[in-house]
Amino acid sequence: MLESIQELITTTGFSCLTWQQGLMILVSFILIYLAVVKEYEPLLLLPIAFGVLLTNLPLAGLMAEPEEGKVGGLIYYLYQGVKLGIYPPLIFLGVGAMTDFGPLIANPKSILLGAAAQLGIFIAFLGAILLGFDLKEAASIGIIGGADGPTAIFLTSRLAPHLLGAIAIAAYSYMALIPIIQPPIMKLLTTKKERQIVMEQLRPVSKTEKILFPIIVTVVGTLILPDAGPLLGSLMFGNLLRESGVTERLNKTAQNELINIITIFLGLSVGATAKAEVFLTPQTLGIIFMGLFAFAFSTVGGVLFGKIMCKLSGGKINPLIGAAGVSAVPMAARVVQKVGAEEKPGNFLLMHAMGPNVAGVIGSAVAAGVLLARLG
Amino acid sequence: MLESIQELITTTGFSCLTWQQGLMILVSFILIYLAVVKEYEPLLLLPIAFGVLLTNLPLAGLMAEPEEGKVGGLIYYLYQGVKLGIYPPLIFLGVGAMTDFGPLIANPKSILLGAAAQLGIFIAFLGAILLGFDLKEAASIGIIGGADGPTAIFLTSRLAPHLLGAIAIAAYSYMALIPIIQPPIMKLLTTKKERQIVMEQLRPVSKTEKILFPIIVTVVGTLILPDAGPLLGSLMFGNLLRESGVTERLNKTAQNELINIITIFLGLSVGATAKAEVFLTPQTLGIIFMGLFAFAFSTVGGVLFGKIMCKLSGGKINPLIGAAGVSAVPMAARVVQKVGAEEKPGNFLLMHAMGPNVAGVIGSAVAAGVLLARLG
Amino acid sequence: MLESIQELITTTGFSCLTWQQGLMILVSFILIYLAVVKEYEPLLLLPIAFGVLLTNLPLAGLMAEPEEGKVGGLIYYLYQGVKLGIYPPLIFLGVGAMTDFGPLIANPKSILLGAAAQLGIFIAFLGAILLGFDLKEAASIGIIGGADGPTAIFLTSRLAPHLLGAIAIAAYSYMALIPIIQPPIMKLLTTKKERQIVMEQLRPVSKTEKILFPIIVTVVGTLILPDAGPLLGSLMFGNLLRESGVTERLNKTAQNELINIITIFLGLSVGATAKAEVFLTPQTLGIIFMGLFAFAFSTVGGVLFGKIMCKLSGGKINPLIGAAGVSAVPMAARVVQKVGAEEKPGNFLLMHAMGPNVAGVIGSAVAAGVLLARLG
Amino acid sequence: MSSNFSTGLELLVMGMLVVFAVLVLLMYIMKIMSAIVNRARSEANQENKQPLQGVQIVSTAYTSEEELAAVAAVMSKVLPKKGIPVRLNIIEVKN
Amino acid sequence: MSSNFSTGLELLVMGMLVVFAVLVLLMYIMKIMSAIVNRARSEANQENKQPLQGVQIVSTAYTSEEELAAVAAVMSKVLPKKGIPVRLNIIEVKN
Amino acid sequence: MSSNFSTGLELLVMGMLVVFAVLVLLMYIMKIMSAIVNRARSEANQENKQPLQGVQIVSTAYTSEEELAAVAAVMSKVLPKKGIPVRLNIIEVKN
Ligand code: NA
Ligand code: NA
Ligand code: NA
Repeated sequence: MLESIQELITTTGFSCLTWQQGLMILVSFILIYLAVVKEYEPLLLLPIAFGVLLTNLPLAGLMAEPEEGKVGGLIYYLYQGVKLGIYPPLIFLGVGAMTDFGPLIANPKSILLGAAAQLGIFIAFLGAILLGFDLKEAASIGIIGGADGPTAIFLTSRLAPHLLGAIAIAAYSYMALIPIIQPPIMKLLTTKKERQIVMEQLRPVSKTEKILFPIIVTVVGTLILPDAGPLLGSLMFGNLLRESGVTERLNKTAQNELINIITIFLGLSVGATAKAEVFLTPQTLGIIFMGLFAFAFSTVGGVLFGKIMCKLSGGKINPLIGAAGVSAVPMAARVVQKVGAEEKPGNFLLMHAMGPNVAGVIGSAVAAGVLLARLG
Repeated sequence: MLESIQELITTTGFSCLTWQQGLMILVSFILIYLAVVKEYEPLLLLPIAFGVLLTNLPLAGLMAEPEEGKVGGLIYYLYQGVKLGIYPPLIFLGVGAMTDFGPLIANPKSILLGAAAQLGIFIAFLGAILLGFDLKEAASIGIIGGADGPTAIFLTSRLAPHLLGAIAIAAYSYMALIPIIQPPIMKLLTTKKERQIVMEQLRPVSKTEKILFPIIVTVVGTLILPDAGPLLGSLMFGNLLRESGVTERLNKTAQNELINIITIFLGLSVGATAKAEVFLTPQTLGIIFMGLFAFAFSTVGGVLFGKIMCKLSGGKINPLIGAAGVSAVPMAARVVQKVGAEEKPGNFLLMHAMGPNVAGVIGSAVAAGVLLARLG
Repeated sequence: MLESIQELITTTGFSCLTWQQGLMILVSFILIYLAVVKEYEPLLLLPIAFGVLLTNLPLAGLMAEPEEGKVGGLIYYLYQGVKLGIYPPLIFLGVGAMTDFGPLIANPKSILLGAAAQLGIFIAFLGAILLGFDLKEAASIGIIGGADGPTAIFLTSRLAPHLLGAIAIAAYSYMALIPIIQPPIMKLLTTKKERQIVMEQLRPVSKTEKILFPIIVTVVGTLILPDAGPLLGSLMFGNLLRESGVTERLNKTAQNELINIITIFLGLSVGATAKAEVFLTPQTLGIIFMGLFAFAFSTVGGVLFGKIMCKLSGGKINPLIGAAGVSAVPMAARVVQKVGAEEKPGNFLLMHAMGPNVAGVIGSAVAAGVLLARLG
Repeated sequence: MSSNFSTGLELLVMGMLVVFAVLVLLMYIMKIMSAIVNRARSEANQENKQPLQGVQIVSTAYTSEEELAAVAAVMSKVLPKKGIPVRLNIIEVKN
Repeated sequence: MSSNFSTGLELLVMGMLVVFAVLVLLMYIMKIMSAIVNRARSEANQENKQPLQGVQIVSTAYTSEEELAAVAAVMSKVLPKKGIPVRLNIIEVKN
Repeated sequence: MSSNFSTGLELLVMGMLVVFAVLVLLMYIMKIMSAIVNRARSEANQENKQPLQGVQIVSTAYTSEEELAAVAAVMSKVLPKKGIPVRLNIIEVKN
């Protein structure tokens, strides 16, 4: 009896809690705080944070691999959807169903801003190499600059799954911090006059164009860069479900229940990869640092290209909208709107920023495809 | 650097696009057109079409099998639900939850029309054998005549998975073409007088009968033909969730989110089986031809048996309702209503056609069971 | 031809229906009756009953394991989610999202009643050992006294999967019978005066407390008893999604579509484990008997501890609320309300009973953790 | 192929026979079931529960609720009003 | 079986002990947590946020919204109206 | 690492080139597509279908409907009313 109690005590989690695990539990509390109180992308950060918590409670075995005669843990099974690359495209399916590419179709040039704002990906990739990360790790870190959670998780799960937790946390945190990260850079690189530019109203976009758009992007994007296929294809399929007008049932489910279920599974299991032993390393600091770096340079890329387009268009394009090219839909576009309206009250840049904003999603998927093609 | 670009170019999809793949991409465009513009069963045909598109974009690897150290493609994993026979019964679960068998219970004789209208399955089976298909392939082709997508996919996934794409496309396309295929046959085989028969109003059906019905069908059907169990059982379970009145939550989910999610997965992955090398064969032409044949003969079977029942009942039964026995719920019943109302405005055959219509679903599942039992 | 018919007849289910299977089909009818007409926990009992029916229809093979070159049955695949311990935590995720722990937070002492009402688990465990069950089986039987379906299924799937059907049926049936089982015990163990005690109104609970609660329970519970982690963690994660206020999308999906889909899969596949050969044994009678025993002793434990708390509090606590500690949320709390209001009309015990009631869910998960830790 | 053809022919006959056998059997069981249920009901309460009257149409797969509502509205004008509640599960009729 | 019985007896005692241990610990931590939270709140803003008052009942699994609405309607008459907003998460009471 | 660095540099240049190449190509194809579609439309029916006018904003991920509705209400006052129906898919603007 006493032995039995003693045995039970030695099998409590307390008795074998390492300080590293204790620290990770604190980290999970901070993440929960950021998600719940600061509302940092809570839909993903809260499940991620809870995954971090659960995986660092010793002996609970929620991430345990199955062994001879013993089944694995719940989150281990949920994690298979990340490992096999299933969840991110399904999230993208829902994102596609939620996204209106109309502003991009109305102003095709704005797609270039979505290209330029991928700069941070490659700059941070180089930076991470300099910090000593290997190529695959560096690519996964760089993709944080794509400001696109599913893309970052997809690429990292293929190239450097041991960094998943840190990269996902960095990606979603910085996305939430866009309103703090971007404005100083935007103001630094533009003149007051540029920021006050009022843009022409966008032309209306017909239903036919909206239906053709996802098909074209799928075909062209995947033909040029096959590795971008899973992300682009699912994003565009979701969008086709939305725009076709004949599959409302599927559209509704894709952008609601399906994406919600997958989000819960994805968040929990991505968080659960952040075990103390892999998370509490200097690498994580490097990731957090380079992630910020990536976001900053993506913004720089977008705004500078915005200035070029401003010049070439004879001052018709407000360079601020380049900042929205990082994607982080629709947060970055809102930031553009806010910064623009501060300079010139009543200047409604939001719809013009949505073009680069949604283009940024495509741009990041293409950039991920390039990295996968070379390093995958 | 230049090498690197060169390497990238050789790994673009363009550089290794075969003309067959190009043709398949065109086929996918046609299917998208049929789904979106012509509204041919868009809920399934659009996902199927997109699956055809994605699978024929070279190197994208969405259907790639996992290899040593490399995960498979997204649609490869989604396809497992087809391969393992999971999706079609789950679709049937939702269909059962959406179907009111009341008109069949009110008029049990109409179930015979649902039997007669399976004629096309077996005629086309024979025809496909004559065209040189082997028995399993021929059975899968014949089942197109059941006018039931999930049944066709279920049987084909067990007997001839390499034909899945072509058979699913044929099945859903012809289902959409029912308003064109059936009326001439219906008019050819019936006299004007027969088509003008007005039928007695159906008796009301009690809740108890509706609850007992799915249980009876499951037990009797599966006891006689165990191979029909998965389809009949899940169809009837869905119907029991509907009629029991005590599981509204489950009923609602079965006929909405669950069926929608599975439809997306099923459509995409069935479409993705239609790779150029298996689709662009003379076999596909044979399938398309025999599929039409099957639909036509199922209609013939139903209408002719309707004429017999008309005679035996002393002219109380309008033989047109036999055409609804092919299932294709509720399209075929609508066609009956329309043809009937053309001959005699105000003749409301719809509810009488629903009996054979829903019976046709049961009939096809039983026919599939027979084929599975002999050839599976 | 004749041979062929003969062959088909020998492969009908009728021809090889054993009397045991016939009996099980009758059992499934009784369960359907209880679910639909008597409304015994129909959301789970109806799928379970249909699973029992399908698995006992001979040759339908819905639970067939995959063999060389032959895929398994539908329910075999659905069952993997039970076998791998995936479904019960996901159900708990939804239950957590549906549960308001406010009454427990307002009155923390009531958590002790949720501890005391686990008595039946361990008493029935001992009883089952006396009846000759081995330790793992006995533990699975005892857990019926936890009055918590997912907990019972989770533990049984790990310790004694061959008893799943019987234990799940017993657990859900007795849960539905709570209004019949508990009142006599409650009245026997309490005086009229005790039953008439009116309790003070509960204090309001702030949002912050509600958000901190699931985090605390997860950390403390899992640190002490790691084996309780999967159940407690998912229950509390669901509750955090609910209370955080920033993840409404996920909360809604967890407590609706996700739990509904999993309920269908879980019910069907748990029912399908009840094959004639494993169900029609004396063991099942033992399970049914000991299950009742477990429920009764859990009630006894709760009520007796309620009496102790009544004494210690100077008569401020109505001992009836101890009966709600068995969980079976919210049925047991309703029974308390009803019995209390019979003795003293207008006495509103419901909210006071909810504290022990939801505590009982935590208590059962902890008890399951103890059993898993020692016997798993 | 000739052996395949004879198998096909055999399955054509046998398949249709089995399909009819199962469905005829179902028909009779349905009739028996309805007879029992309705006798039990009419015995138990002859005027207690008013059964839903009249049109029993099917509301089926993939039909939008708006369409249903629209058709229901039309139907309610077409049907004889006897003051008895009529439950309509409508299939919309496309042209 | 006699060895099983002694294990069972042991687990009966130890199991109940552990269950109580965990839940007693939770009880104290809950109390501490509530004390901290409420002190912090009352310090921070003494009349700023009006907490939801009174009845804190649980709306639980598998309950139809109509039932909830119905009971809520009844409850709203029963409860003392002090002009303070009362949030009701009701459990319907079955007879 | 020096070899890694040169690979990184190469990928930086090449990656940006490819991203631009793909997106520039998309831009031109989009322009061609829109030109064809709009010419076809204007030829086919010059006043038949009135296209949705004006503001084309995106309603995006994870946005509550209430927020949308609120912003839409505000927007409808801001926009020029030309008697033409305007469809608004709004992004709410946070401060
Ligand atoms: Na981006
Ligand atoms: Na059919
Ligand atoms: Na319990």
